[in-house]
Amino acid sequence: MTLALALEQLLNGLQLGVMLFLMAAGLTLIFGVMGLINLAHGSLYMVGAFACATVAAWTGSFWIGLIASLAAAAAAGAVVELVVIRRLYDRDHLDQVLATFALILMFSEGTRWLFGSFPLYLDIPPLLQGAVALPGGTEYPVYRLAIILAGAIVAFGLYLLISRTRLGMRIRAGESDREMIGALGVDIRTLYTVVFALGAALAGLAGAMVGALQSVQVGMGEPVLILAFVVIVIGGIGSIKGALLGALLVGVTDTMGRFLLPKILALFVAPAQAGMIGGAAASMLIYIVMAVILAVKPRGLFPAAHA
Amino acid sequence: EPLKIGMITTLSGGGAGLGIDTRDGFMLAIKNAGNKDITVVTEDDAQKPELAVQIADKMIQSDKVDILTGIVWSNLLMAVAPSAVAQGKFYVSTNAAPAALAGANCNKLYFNAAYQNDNLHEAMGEYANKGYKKMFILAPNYPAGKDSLTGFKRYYKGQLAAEVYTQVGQTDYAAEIAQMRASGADGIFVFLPGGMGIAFMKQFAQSGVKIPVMGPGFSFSQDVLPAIGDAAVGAKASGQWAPDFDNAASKKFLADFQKEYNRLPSIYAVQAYDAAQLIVAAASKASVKNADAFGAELKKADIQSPRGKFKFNTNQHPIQDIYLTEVVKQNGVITNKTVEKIFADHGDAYAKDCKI
Amino acid sequence: MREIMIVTRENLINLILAALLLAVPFAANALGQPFYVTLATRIAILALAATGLNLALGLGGLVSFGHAAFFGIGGYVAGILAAHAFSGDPLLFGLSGTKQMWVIWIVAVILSGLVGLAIGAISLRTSGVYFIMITLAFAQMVYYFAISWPAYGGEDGLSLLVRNQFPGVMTMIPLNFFLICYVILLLALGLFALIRASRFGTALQAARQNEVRVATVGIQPYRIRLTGFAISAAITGLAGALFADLNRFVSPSMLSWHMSGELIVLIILGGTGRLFGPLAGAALYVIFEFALGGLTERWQFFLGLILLVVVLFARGGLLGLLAGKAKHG
Amino acid sequence: MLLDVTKIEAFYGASQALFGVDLSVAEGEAVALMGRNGMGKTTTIRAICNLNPPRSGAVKIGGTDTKGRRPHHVAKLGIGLVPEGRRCFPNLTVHENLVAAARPGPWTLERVNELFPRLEERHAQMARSLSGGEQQMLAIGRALMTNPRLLILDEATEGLAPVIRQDIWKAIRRLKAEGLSILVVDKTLSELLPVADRCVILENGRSAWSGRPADLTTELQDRYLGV
Amino acid sequence: MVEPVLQISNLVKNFGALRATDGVTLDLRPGEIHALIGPNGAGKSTLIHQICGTLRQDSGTVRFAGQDIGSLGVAQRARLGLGRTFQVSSIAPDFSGLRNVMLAVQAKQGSSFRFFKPVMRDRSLIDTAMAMLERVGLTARARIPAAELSHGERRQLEIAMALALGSKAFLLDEPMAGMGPEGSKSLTHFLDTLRHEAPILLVEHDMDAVFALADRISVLVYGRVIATGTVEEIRRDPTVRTAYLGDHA
Ligand SMILES: Nc1ncnc2c1ncn2[C@@H]1O[C@H](COP(=O)(O)OP(=O)(O)OP(=O)(O)O)[C@@H](O)[C@H]1O
Ligand SMILES: Nc1ncnc2c1ncn2[C@@H]1O[C@H](COP(=O)(O)OP(=O)(O)OP(=O)(O)O)[C@@H](O)[C@H]1O
Ligand SMILES: [Mg+2]
Ligand SMILES: [Mg+2]
Repeated sequence: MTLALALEQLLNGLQLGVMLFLMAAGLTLIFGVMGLINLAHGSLYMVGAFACATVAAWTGSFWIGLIASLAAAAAAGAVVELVVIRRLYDRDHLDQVLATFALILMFSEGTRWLFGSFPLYLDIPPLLQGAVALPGGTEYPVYRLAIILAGAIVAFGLYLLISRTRLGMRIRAGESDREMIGALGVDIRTLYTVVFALGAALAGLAGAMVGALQSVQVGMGEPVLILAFVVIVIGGIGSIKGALLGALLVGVTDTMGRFLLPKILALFVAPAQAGMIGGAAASMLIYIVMAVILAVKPRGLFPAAHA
Repeated sequence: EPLKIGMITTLSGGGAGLGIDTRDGFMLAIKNAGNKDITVVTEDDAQKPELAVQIADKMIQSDKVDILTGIVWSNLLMAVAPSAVAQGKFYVSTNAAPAALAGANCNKLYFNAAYQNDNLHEAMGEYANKGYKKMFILAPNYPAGKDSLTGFKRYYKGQLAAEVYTQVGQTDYAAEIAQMRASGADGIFVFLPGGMGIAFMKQFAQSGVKIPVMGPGFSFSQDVLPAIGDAAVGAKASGQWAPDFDNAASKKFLADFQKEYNRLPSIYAVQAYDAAQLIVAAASKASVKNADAFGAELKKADIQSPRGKFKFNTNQHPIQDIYLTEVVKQNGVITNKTVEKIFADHGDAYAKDCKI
Repeated sequence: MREIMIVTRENLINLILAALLLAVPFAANALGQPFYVTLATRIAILALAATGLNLALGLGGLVSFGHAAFFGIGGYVAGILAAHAFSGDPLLFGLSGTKQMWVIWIVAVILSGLVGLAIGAISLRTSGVYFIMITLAFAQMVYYFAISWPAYGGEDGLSLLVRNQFPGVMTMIPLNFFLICYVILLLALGLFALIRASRFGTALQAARQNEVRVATVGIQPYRIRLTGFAISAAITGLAGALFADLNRFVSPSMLSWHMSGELIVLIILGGTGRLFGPLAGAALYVIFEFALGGLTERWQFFLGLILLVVVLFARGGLLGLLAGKAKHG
Repeated sequence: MLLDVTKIEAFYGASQALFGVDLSVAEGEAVALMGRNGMGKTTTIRAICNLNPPRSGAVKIGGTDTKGRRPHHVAKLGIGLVPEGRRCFPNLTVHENLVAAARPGPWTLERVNELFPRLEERHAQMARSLSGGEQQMLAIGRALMTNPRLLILDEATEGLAPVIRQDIWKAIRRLKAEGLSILVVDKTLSELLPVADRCVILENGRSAWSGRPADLTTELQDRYLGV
Repeated sequence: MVEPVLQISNLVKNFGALRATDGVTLDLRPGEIHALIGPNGAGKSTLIHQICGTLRQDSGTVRFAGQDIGSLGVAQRARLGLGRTFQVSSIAPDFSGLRNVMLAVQAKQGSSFRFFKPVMRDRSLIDTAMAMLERVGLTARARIPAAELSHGERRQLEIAMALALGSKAFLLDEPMAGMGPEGSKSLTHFLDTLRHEAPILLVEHDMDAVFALADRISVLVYGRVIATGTVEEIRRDPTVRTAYLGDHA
């Protein structure tokens, strides 16, 4: 194992972290800031990916597809908010769980109804194809660098939106007391529809961007959902900074675990055994990390000043 | 004499593509047979073992089916098949073929019309002996993944650069690809079914790493190829069938399937098609109520398989030829082209333990 | 128990539910449709598992998103003990496996209770959504462990081939096995009712409503919750053991987060914190799943639609709809 | 009339809380809404803001009927509410609480800070961790920042230190002097009566008495307010 | 001099840069009502929190009934006999008032790990709880869900719970808040009798009540006790007048 490889893996870990953040960004907004448990977040992610793949296939342009993913996910989000979510804000979390669980079923099956059962094709745009040489000599895929950039922009934009704008304040105010913010003259209903649509659009964007690197298929949102929740909770709910750092931590832990655990174990047992046990341990690793963090800091790494 | 078949397969959720090909291939053969006595009930297992068991119970207890078939996944098969045969029903597998049912725990009522799980991996191990000195092998960390690498190693004689097990359902392979680059391997064998394979191939193509990739046939089957796109071109795989097979049965199957469903069939469709052909053939000779006679007829495997030669081993798993295929782009369609035969009349390593 | 004896609308509905669950299998059996017995058994077992969760979630407000861990542990206890009994290999410390259900039940209850105690001890340091996620994390650990641990089948699971035994009962006969499950369900519901009305239950419910208040009267909410969580885990574990015997099969899917989610859904569907909520929810869910699955390949879509309608328009779940708001004395 | 409430009835679920309340506030007027605990003062205010829309009767603000309007519309008609129990946004800082719903007008951050210097000291602190009195000031400041035509104060001096209470009454008098219309609910009659131009007393959800403070005899006080 | 029931010395609590209590020393003697007054944000509630254990002090000691309780948890302190009410009422909203008080009774009996006997048939719980409710005048409203009680009634309920605990000292954080003149009057009367049961540390802004009830008054300003004395002493104290009382003296 060379230093260059270790560094590359570290970069991979950071990159995975940013990707996780991109996937979690919409959820941070909806869950962390609006206080709504939205299990259907993964479905919106899927909607974005499918919209992008379909439109990219029609038009031949990934970029138009990307815009379509934003539009489709935002529209889906707005409809969902208007029809379902709106009635759930002042219910307890359990009703939100059930309703959005129901939405997952409907979205998954609905998507299959529309698009069929086979994975769709979605490729990286020519502009971002291939790899570039990094200082140190290793090659690194351009597209992954683009994801890092996109993640950083989203993180920064969200941070500004939530903590620096009046819109952000109103959203947070609405989370703690919807009635009161309304009584002060803020149209919180419309505001929440907009925010939900925005969160959905972010999910859709992530679905499209990550979908081009992974696979666009029904059910693609579910693993994302769990990971995104893990990320947000580790970071501390409601904190954009926490979500970003949580994502990086998960990304690095996961990558380094996958990379190093088998190697370490190989010092003690046969390589095949080490591979299996190490692989098993690596898949549990982020959950172990999460449990440890929550056991020590019960409100995440960066407990936002929230009730 | 009436014969009732219960098909349990995955028709909803992420893995539905495979189940739909299975069902369609199967029903094509049933339709072609035109035997009014044969009825098929189909239900969706949603890829959940518990649901599969519930459906199996219903089919056995209420629908009173004689034969069960259709399950795609090993873990669902393990939930259904052992208890179905324990209740005296036939099970004819259209895909899943765990080692656990091929050796000492084989059963007279259990047939596998597809392969034994290890077969395609063994073939790639054999193929890799020609020209690859140092292989990097990778599979998900679950029984089928372990069987896969075990099968590969059973035939591969060269050196292993690394043997890596990834998380089931993993979608990002940057860390593994970096290791591949650094490992000095001259060939890569991956077993990553479904979405995992799509993600891996796309990311591998982006990485700039230029090591030949190979895998078992279903990693590059028609259900995933369109989604991988050009990134798959050039990959080598092993398979018992490819769309370009030059025999009458294959051509007829291909034409019929495309006419009926307006798409290219995958290997799952072929396997299910053959399973249905096997049942139809046996039903014309014996009554399913007479298990011994029906089983004997099934075992004769008197069918024209698109795969060409096909017969059953002592453990009622196939003996068949296995080919090397390559992913190519022909007229804008990405598909598999047959390159050469790797194994002729290949059985499996477990048959010797089976005492039927 | 007095609360249960009084004829209220809810108690009447409960009685009808219990009677229906008993009557349907007998009718199905008489009509030569043994599969419906199996379906009823499934309902009873899922209701039992959800009753366990209901104790933590409904009474204690502890939204565990990891109860699949206990369900699966119960299942694997049954699977592993039976497998060892079948193969004759000793299990631990020279102890052999067993095919006796009651031994399996005891082991399942104790083991899942102990694991519940351990998971709870750490998880209960957190609250709210953090609690939801940390319980999920533990369940995921168990899940991935089971998937990649080859000894007992890993992802492929473990087959029991034939049902375990119960003295004097032919368990392979569906109706017999149903009756076993039914009796256990009723016992668990009785236990739930007793606990809910007891001092412990009072403290547990009060801790849900106002943790600080419970502490300021001198009761440590942590201990109360931990005990409640462990009992809850034990009941769900017992259900897992029965589920393994129903399917004659265990696999990691019993441990997956979908399972945890499904248990929560059953409870909300029936009515959170209601004695018969889990049964009502399980019956509704299983029947929908079964009936829709037979009607259309798109059944998941319609199942989702129905769940959505229930949550939007039938507040308080099925029992809330039928019996009105819950009373807390 | 700036605010005109006629014969409103309101319910909590099935139970009726208001049985016909009449109330009006003219431009520049300060009206005291009084009554024992549980007589419906808060409910009346909630009905005016459409937080708890009346089932019958009418609420007009500046001539506009509020029927069917959502609370934020009503607020924009010129109502500034300081609710019972303060209800500051706990997860926002003092500063954010003030500006989140601010609307342009004579009341600015500077003026509010001048009115309550304590808020300026604590401007970056989360409202959750403010002391009770600080929260009360924040709630008043927050309502002023929306630049209302009618300020509604529901128990705005509850839980405050006597000096602060005096400050708040001073502030209320100042606001009144500046011409702001005020509807105020409070327990301390000694402070309330001098400020009010008119009093309305509720009993069991009905307007029971209305008139000038001077006419509120001790006998009436004893009967309706239990003093 | 009699031994104080509660003795606080040099209690300090920081919130970041803010020192909420700054070396508070205070005691509570048997039979007395010791009023704690001070401007908003002076640290009165923070002090109560530290005495009860809902906040942990940064330094200083809390002695109660002859033992150092500074490191005990909330529940342990409560069991030693610290009964409190909250500035914002704190009750179990779904339970009836009766069951709220029964919770306190069962805690007092030290028996929350009983799983089988239904509480609603447990006369030892019900009778004691009803007696407490009667003392605060809530008998008629005993079986109504606490959520539906009015503001004032909830305060009474909290006091009933503190009574049920058989508290050796009461810590009341603004019990008069939100009560009308009538309610304040009757509560004042009640507290006057309650002092014979156990001493009361009373945080209150209602000066009429404080002056009527208090044996001693301590004034907390910016986390420090600036004065302790009888009603008359405090009323006359010029610093207290400017810091807190204003014209209300
Ligand atoms: N959320 C509620 N649900 C049911 N009834 C309520 C609710 N809030 C208030 N009430 C009832 O409505 C009536 C009027 O209450 P309201 O709060 O308007 O009185 P108030 O005059 O403001 O009293 P206070 O001086 O105590 O603030 C009371 O009988 C009260 O019990
Ligand atoms: N958790 C906290 N974090 C930061 N500051 C806090 C916290 N809790 C209280 N404070 C601050 O400590 C000071 C004392 O607060 P406390 O609630 O004890 O005041 P109080 O004397 O009870 O006031 P009031 O009479 O208004 O209730 C206040 O300035 C408050 O803002
Ligand atoms: Mg009021
Ligand atoms: Mg205070």
